[in-house]
Amino acid sequence: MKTKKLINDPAAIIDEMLDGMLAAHPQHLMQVPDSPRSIIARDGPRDGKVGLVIGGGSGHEPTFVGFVGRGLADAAAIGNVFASPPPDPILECAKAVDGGAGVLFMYGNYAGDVMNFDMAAEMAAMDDIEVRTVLSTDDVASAPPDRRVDRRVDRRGVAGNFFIFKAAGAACDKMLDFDACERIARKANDHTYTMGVALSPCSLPHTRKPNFDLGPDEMEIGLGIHGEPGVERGPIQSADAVADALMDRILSEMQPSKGDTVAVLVNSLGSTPMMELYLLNRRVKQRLDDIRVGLHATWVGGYCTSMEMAGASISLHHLDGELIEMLDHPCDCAQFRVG
Amino acid sequence: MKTKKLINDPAAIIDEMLDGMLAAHPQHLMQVPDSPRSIIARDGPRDGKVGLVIGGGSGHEPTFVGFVGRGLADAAAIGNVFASPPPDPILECAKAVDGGAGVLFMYGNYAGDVMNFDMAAEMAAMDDIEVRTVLSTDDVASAPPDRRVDRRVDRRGVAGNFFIFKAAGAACDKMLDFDACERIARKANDHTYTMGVALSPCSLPHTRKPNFDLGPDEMEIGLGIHGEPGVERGPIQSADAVADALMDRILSEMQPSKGDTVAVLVNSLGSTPMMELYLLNRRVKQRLDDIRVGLHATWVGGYCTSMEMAGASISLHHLDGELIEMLDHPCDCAQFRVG
Amino acid sequence: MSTIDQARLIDLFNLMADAIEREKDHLCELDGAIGDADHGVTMSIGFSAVRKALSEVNAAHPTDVFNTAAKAFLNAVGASAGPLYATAFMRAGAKVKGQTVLDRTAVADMVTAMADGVRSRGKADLGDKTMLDAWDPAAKAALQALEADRSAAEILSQAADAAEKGATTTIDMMAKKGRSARLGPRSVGHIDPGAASTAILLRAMADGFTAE
Amino acid sequence: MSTIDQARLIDLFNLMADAIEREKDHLCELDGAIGDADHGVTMSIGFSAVRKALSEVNAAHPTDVFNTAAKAFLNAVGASAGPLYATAFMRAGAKVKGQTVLDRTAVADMVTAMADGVRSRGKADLGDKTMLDAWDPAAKAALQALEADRSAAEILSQAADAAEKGATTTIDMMAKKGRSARLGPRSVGHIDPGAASTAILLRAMADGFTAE
Ligand SMILES: Nc1ncnc2c1ncn2[C@@H]1O[C@H](COP(=O)(O)OP(=O)(O)O)[C@@H](O)[C@H]1O
Ligand SMILES: Nc1ncnc2c1ncn2[C@@H]1O[C@H](COP(=O)(O)OP(=O)(O)O)[C@@H](O)[C@H]1O
Ligand SMILES: [Mg+2]
Ligand SMILES: [Mg+2]
Ligand SMILES: [Mg+2]
Ligand SMILES: [Mg+2]
Repeated sequence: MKTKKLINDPAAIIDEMLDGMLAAHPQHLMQVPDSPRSIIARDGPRDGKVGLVIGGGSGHEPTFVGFVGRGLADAAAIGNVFASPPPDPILECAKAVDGGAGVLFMYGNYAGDVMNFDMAAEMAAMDDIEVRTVLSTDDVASAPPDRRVDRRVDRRGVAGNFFIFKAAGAACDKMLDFDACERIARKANDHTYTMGVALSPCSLPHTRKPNFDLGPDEMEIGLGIHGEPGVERGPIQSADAVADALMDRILSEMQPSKGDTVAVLVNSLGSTPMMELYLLNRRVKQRLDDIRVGLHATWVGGYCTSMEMAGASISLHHLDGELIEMLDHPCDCAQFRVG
Repeated sequence: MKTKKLINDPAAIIDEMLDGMLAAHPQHLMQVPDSPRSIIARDGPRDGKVGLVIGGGSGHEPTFVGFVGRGLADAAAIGNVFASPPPDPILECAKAVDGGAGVLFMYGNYAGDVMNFDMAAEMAAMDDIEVRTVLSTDDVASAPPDRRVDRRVDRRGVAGNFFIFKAAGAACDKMLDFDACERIARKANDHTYTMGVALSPCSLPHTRKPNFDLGPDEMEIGLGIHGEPGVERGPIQSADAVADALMDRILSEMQPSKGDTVAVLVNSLGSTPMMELYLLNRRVKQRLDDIRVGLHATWVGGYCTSMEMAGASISLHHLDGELIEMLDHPCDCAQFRVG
Repeated sequence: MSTIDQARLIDLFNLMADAIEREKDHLCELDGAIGDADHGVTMSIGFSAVRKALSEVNAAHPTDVFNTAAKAFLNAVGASAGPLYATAFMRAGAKVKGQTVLDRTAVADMVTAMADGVRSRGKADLGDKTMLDAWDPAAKAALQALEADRSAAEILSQAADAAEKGATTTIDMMAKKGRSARLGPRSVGHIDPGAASTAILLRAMADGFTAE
Repeated sequence: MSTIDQARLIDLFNLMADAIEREKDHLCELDGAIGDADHGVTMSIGFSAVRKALSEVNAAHPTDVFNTAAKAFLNAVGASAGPLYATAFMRAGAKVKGQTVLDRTAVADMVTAMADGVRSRGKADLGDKTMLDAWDPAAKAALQALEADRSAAEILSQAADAAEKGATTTIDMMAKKGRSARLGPRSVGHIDPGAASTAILLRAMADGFTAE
């Protein structure tokens, strides 16, 4: 059976989606002339500010375009469904947001994104734009802790992007210098841990076929946001047991001390409703209370989705004074606001 | 096949969900002591202000609790899944938000809600709280235009609640008197039109069985947000064709003139992702442009859901100067902010 | 036994709870066809709460049982069923106030009071395709049986028969009240779930009463 | 015909596009097992763009064809496949720059240049379970065939044979690059989708060349 979708011609889906986004959020967003897949914040890029370009494949809405705006990303380069954008629209983003203070590229650590963004960075260098790259690698399920030389190099970036981009966007908006922005971006990534669970697949608009198979009573822990297989498959469990499984692994890596403070994101992969997310969050809070870890802020909803995939992820952002300052710094994006 | 859900004991689901909400949004929300299903805005109710109590069954998150906060609803009474709350928690809400200027009850027009809220209103009267009720009846699919004596009395309230509650909440927050608040609430309802389409069912946590059947290539236009049958069932169509079908009916009732202004909500019923919502929004914008109707603001996302139901609705809020003022008035809720 | 004291009444409520538990899925299916598929769940939540409340209450009179059941049911469920059945139970309790055992007259009164409660709470007319279309014939049958000098058991079982017939008549009706009213002609051809649960409850009482 | 001019090269690209269209679902399935299920869609989008661009271009030399194809492919798809195949095409174009027809030496050069492009863009090692495990043996086979004085057609068909074998060897490999690297041991037992598309493309070229 093919997945039902409200779409037109799949070949036009990304451009039509962007039309709909621009129609909905004209105060926040604009397209680079002649480069429609390069989405720029109307209010954000400015002289002397480090520019922040994020991006990646489509299908994760509101990631990435929803996080473009004053105080967060200056631009997003948009790819096809689950496919990195090519270098050209990335380069156009870099050009559009360059304020002479350097441009940060931030995106999830996927081979395709790395190749395309690196090509764009080389092209930007030829235009005298200095680009540095900070990858997000928050998915603790995507490589075991013992398999990293450079601590987390093998890992994917998933919903924790939310915190990582937020910190970097704040640093840029505060007009910190390039070194400081890069340092804070890396620190935010080092301090962010995500783990997810999937209950049912999504499907590409072009095929409308489930992109993986899962038995009628099965769930998969650690599955990627594009349906990449995870670390463990088993019978579906209660919300509390699932939250515990995710929290156990996150906490064992994060190693928080009593009295530490975190921010939490309980994220829907798509069709898992808020009711279930709040059940998970209830258990997250219990677990944090148990170990006397304080809660600075919590977000619950669909922030980094995989179209209609069922499942959820939990992200913990391990805060210090600086990261709290970045998290609380105001931002005003089409689908996300703080302050 | 049973729907997969991340839940614990279904009997405890609402109370656990509320625990998770309170844990996530402590700055915005609190429970009435000894009445956990009565959720109050931390900052909102105050002396001399008309109190606004909304509520209804669960399963539509972020409706209703997500709209509790300064500038919008002062309280929400929460029922079981798809079931009106009983009178007691509604009464406790009324007591908690009463500032001596009257209390407005606002909720979707469903027999169960009407009975329970009316009982609560009678009980409140015994406590010398003056209650008036404004039902939302924005679902144009739920009764034909010719079948209404009192124009829209037979109709359901659905996603258009978003605009209707917003206007009333602003009126209350501006400290307008009871008559004015009631008048604006009614006007907002009269000016709001919603029509939806469902592609696949949701299921109750207790049964995990699909609450209606739809063929693998079928969609249903006008279906209710609890799975109540709609007005027309047929083969699934393109996003543009579906948007047109919904807009045709909405516009034929709304009868906008060239130069009028509207606000738009493109709402997911649950598992329909933002990508598809933006495709619909693209067409909505084209249709408005065609008839020279201006766009004041647009929201795209899951605002009034039916758990994991697939489908979407389009709501148009037909604005005048007063309604624009109400819509733009700041509000700060757990899952919704303006200004 | 031909009368009902407070302990017996508690037994009957427990039997109703058992019957609802058995018919829960069926009631959800009926509600799925023309409503929101939850009537069985709602009735089950409600009667679990009633069972629990009655196991804890110290009831001196049938009225206390009715009032306890009404309050527990209403607060556990809300929905449409909550106010309707709670009002029915409350009216029954008010009607037999002061009586320690319910004789055949009181049993007939109980049924008619319940029907009145549903009517005044829901403000439906006969033929609107609601539970009233089961309660109203049940009340009439109870009164007829009373006038025909039937026993309490017979009064209840004739009320249950009439409720079942009444529920069946809802199949051909077009809904004018409640959630299914929005379907117009598409509501025809389905039994009203509330009428079905009414028949189940009355049958459970009648069977329980006769069995003992 | 034993050489390839720019028109012939466009024909070959169109044949590759046809083959991708046929194998699209299969490639998605392969990618579904250890990746994100889109490789067939990506290749199809890319080759549709290539076909369109080549139908509009005014190419004087094979190099122009390669460069046009590279640019169209890259800009249409991004993803992993985009930079890898685009770099492969670009390198082939650079290698045969100035030549108006590709003789057997140029055909072998073309295959090795493509393999070099994939290697330098992806920085994978042999055995990492990527398309390089098809490209590398293909390049070696092409060189061997050239040294063994084979015709251009034979060079291509031996490269395709080697790519197919190479793709098959990825089944037993554990992925170390690309999306599937995160699966560790769970990536074993599946063919790498990029290696599979490489074999498809080389086979389409070889068959197309021979057929004419
Ligand atoms: N106004 C009314 N008068 C009498 N019965 C009603 C009325 N409205 C609804 N009902 C009954 O309520 C039943 C539905 O109950 P239930 O499913 O528990 O509530 P909800 O509609 O809130 O989901 C209907 O089948 C009908 O019998
Ligand atoms: N570093 C690399 N070197 C060579 N090939 C690679 C590399 N990374 C990925 N690939 C190839 O790309 C293929 C996947 O392509 P595709 O599905 O189009 O991209 P994506 O992974 O972005 O969805 C893999 O099967 C593999 O052959
Ligand atoms: Mg991909
Ligand atoms: Mg209900
Ligand atoms: Mg119901
Ligand atoms: Mg792929």
